[in-house]
Amino acid sequence: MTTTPPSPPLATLDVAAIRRDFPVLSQRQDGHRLVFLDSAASSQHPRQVLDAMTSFYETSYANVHRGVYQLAERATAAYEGARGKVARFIGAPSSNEVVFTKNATEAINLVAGSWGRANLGPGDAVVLTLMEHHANIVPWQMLAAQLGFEIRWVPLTDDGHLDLTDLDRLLDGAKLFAFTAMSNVLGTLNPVARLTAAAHEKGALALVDACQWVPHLPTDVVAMGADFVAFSAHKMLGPSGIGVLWARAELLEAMPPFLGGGGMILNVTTEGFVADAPPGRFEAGTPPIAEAVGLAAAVDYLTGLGMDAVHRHEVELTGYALRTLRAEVGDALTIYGPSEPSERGGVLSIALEGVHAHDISQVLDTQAVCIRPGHHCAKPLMRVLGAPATARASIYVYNDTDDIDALAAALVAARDFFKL
Amino acid sequence: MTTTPPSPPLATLDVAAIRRDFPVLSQRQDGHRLVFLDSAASSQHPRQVLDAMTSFYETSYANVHRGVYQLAERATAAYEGARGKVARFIGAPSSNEVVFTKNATEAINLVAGSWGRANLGPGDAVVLTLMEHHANIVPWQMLAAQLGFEIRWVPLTDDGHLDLTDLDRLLDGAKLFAFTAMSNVLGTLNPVARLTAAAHEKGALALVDACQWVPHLPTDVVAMGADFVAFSAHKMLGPSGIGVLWARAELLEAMPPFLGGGGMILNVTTEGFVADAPPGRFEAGTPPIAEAVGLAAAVDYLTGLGMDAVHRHEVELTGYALRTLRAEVGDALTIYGPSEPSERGGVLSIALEGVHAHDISQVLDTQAVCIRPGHHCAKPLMRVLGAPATARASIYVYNDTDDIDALAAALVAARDFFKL
Amino acid sequence: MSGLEDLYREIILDHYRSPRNRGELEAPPAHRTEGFNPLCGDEVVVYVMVDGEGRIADIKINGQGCSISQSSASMMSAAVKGHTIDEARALTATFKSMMSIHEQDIGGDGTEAEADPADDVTAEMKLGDLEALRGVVKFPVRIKCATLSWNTLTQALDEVATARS
Amino acid sequence: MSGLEDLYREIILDHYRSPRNRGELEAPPAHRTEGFNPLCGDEVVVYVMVDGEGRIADIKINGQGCSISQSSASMMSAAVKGHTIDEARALTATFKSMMSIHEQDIGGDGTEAEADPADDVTAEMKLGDLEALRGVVKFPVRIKCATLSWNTLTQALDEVATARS
Ligand SMILES: Cc1ncc(COP(=O)(O)O)c(C=O)c1O
Ligand SMILES: Cc1ncc(COP(=O)(O)O)c(C=O)c1O
Repeated sequence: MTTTPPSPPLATLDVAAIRRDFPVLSQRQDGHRLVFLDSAASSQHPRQVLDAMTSFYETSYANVHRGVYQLAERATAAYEGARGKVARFIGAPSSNEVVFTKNATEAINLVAGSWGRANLGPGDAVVLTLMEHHANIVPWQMLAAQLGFEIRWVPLTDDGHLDLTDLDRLLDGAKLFAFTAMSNVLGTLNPVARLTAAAHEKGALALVDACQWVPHLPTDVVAMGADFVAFSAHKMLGPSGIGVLWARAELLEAMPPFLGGGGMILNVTTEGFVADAPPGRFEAGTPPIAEAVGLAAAVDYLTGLGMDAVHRHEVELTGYALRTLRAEVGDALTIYGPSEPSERGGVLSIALEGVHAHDISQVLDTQAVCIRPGHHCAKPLMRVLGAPATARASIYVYNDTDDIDALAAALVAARDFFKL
Repeated sequence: MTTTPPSPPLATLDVAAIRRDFPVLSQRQDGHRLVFLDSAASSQHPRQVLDAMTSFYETSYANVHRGVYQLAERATAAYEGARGKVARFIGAPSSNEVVFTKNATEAINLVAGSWGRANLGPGDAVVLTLMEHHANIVPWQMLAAQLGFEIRWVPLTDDGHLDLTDLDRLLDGAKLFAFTAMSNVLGTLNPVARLTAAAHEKGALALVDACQWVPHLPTDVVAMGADFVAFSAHKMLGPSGIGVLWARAELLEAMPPFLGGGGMILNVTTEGFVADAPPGRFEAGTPPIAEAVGLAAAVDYLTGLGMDAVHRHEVELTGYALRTLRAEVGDALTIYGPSEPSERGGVLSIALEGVHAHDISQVLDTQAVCIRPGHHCAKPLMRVLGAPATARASIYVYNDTDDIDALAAALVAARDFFKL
Repeated sequence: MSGLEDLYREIILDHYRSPRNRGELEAPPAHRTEGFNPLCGDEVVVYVMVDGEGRIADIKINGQGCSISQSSASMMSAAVKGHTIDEARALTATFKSMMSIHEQDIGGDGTEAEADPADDVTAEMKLGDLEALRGVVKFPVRIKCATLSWNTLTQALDEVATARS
Repeated sequence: MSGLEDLYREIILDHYRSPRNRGELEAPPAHRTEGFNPLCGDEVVVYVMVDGEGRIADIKINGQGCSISQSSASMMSAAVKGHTIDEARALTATFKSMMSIHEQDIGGDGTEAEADPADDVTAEMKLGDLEALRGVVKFPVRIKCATLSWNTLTQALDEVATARS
């Protein structure tokens, strides 16, 4: 009954067109179409990203920041331009809040080694969850062993959500709440803004491991209410070798350097050094220059698709996968994590009764179905699940229902091969 | 008078053929041939390196170590194959002694943060030289501020060599001697084996910053007598985003982890973690996978040229440059460092009386001559030289006498522009 | 399915479904050692009871893992039980040689150099059923699965030797 | 040489060769502040003597740097000497606006949006000779050279203000 014209239909992904952008997907393996379902470990690369890096190397490569000549100027502009692009992509108020690291793991270690070493000590607590990736566990354990603070763990509910019943008590006296925005094993999407608010209420800072979020959903670090956000380029169509730490400007400004070397100083004498302002302060040595260019191209590519559309595509395909696998593979199948597709990202951790994840994956490989078996760098979570390993299929922009059908067929074949 | 056939003439570089491998060098800038003389900051890339990375991304990319499917197997084999190639290139007894880092700076920080934090304390000393790059200064200053050990400095002679007169006294009671194999400002080649032996005699370990050595001379870490060796891919025709730490196996095995995360553990529980063996222990998170492939291709390329031939080419071209610049530019010119070409690598730090390095570089850019002005991340050395900045021209496999002639002509133009 | 039969021989699946010497021993007097495959999360626990003459009087295997790691552990336990530590070490060497044939071949001409490794040492111990695991070398990622229990046994025997000396 | 004349105007080279207000002031009573350009190693030392009425009674510049940083410092010293702190700050804002025109343009359509920034504040202070530095914006790397002394002056004035309050 409205007189405004109907809004255009929601954009969805044209997966067939997307697939043509990914050279790796045109391969056949033993006659099979390559079914790549391991993007949660690392995603593939569109031609646009590869071309951006190659053409950068062929026309504009030089070390950044210190050169006057035109190649060096172009390289610096490309590198800093990438910083600006990433900042806009995640809703960062300023590109000076974006620090390039080698991966998300270094980003979290940076927070631990710089902010943590300066602010944590005996009597303090850092709160983690039982669904964290080792990248958001081990740095805190290493530091706790040195500084003597306590680590507390938010438990899980049976259906793979965080159990927030005791959150306020766990946060009492904590200085940091570090949690993943989305589980890389269960797919669970956590209520990020609610968790950061709970941390702030107790005077703690909030670190969000957004490795599985930024590639898949629209990201706004301000709306998240985060103090620190970490993610990697290689899970969002970008190259290996570069990750991102975003942090609020005031925090970065107060933090001591993490690694020392060229590019992070104002002055060095035999007596000592004066550190530069952020983000340079945290980028010691020659940074991942071409990798930043590749990441910027990946950001452009994803922006072109629209992160809303990406998310919608994944929710739909996840729903299709949940239905198809249950129908095809039958009772031998367990899928961990929330059963409602809208509560989860496109990560399906699977168990097939009597067949180990490693063996599932081996059989699937003969059908060119690429999934990942193992603990997915989340051993505390595996212990909660009571599974030494799961077989994880994870989807992204280039996956379609054919991929899911191939997965289902391969799982059936695996079940039958092991004569269950 | 010998009856054996004459040995073949010493292989030298076919620079014209090499230049055709480097797409960036075919560019023209404002009608000028691009004269790239900034390889000491970062070198350019042959097609072979770019192709290796692109084709890896297009056919074999996946995260390493944790996958069973064929892409992941190929990726792991390529990554570990790169480790083996690098090990052979530097004469490492085992590829397990090669740790991939994000750059040389991280490699040195790794030694400081792992070995240093575990072994240094009040009363200890670390010996550096006054020609170190900030990458081999600031990590030690940061750690000294935390742990309270002393830093001592090996001084320089007037002609830009290390002054070893008091070395034994400086090494007394030291636990580490960390020095550069070649100065990135003066070009001075240091007597590495003699320095490591001096360190060992006093019970100190020896860390060699080989950033300017590995790309330019044959390297044998065992003959060097080094305990730790650090260098970066991006100065040896390889990509940005990857560096190398080599260390003796026994040292690595005794060292605690540096960064924590996935890929460096045997087990993680809520109580703590068990670290994996080297080199995995020191490679937390997704490593620079495609970058390792690019580095391997760079190693192949350099091996194809022959590192002896590379060195000979650079000594010859450096000699030509010293003669030409002195003859063409005249008395206004100062070239820092050893005057004997065989005592130096292809790095020429220049001063032109009355013209600041920044202005030199700006004028040279109008002639498409790319050199770097500044302190070259060696401010303590600049203080010794009494120069706030130098204009540094550095040569590599793709440079020839035409490049040197263009440099000389551009310097004359700069001198004249500023009417000296 | 292509190549899978090479990997999953019937005897392997049999040991996987019906593992021998599965369980625990009281430790002490037995010795308990844990092993991890950091890549896939497999865990193996080896319990060995070594008698006064240096003989593996009893052995039990616990933990969780894939068919390759479980069957390898099961076959290993059957093969070394009742044998001396030295014999167990010799068998371990033979087995690991078989597993690393592939690694030696990498970069080679592709032919499998099946020279019998360490004939002398292994005279008394034969691989027997363990030969079935030879197919694993064509699947490099799985070699670590097959060798996990052997590495853990080696560590256990080292620890026993240290404790006694 | 192409474009170089835009950068190296005669007046710039004149200030470079004959810098005004070069030297030191005794500190205290003057205030001394150091600035670094981490990229190229340029160092500038600004000495300011602020009188009771908030006027920059004297200013001296020391340090080492390229023609752009040295001439900018020299012109700056001449422009602010005898003026109030507020006037100096206003001039700094005007100068930095001129320098950042280029940054605003990055990613834009390339036309230089030369809207006069902050007309009101700068009514009393004119850039004058400093206009000669406008060409620097075409050489983005050099902008930091041109602004080094200004940032250092700002820091010095901030420190003076803090010390007095
Ligand atoms: C002698 C020396 N050491 C260390 C470095 C630091 O290398 P990177 O920036 O790749 O970490 C460099 C190069 O910048 C160098 O020349
Ligand atoms: C949730 C989560 N956190 C952290 C990481 C670590 O990322 P990276 O290996 O790129 O450092 C990953 C991916 O492996 C992840 O999924």
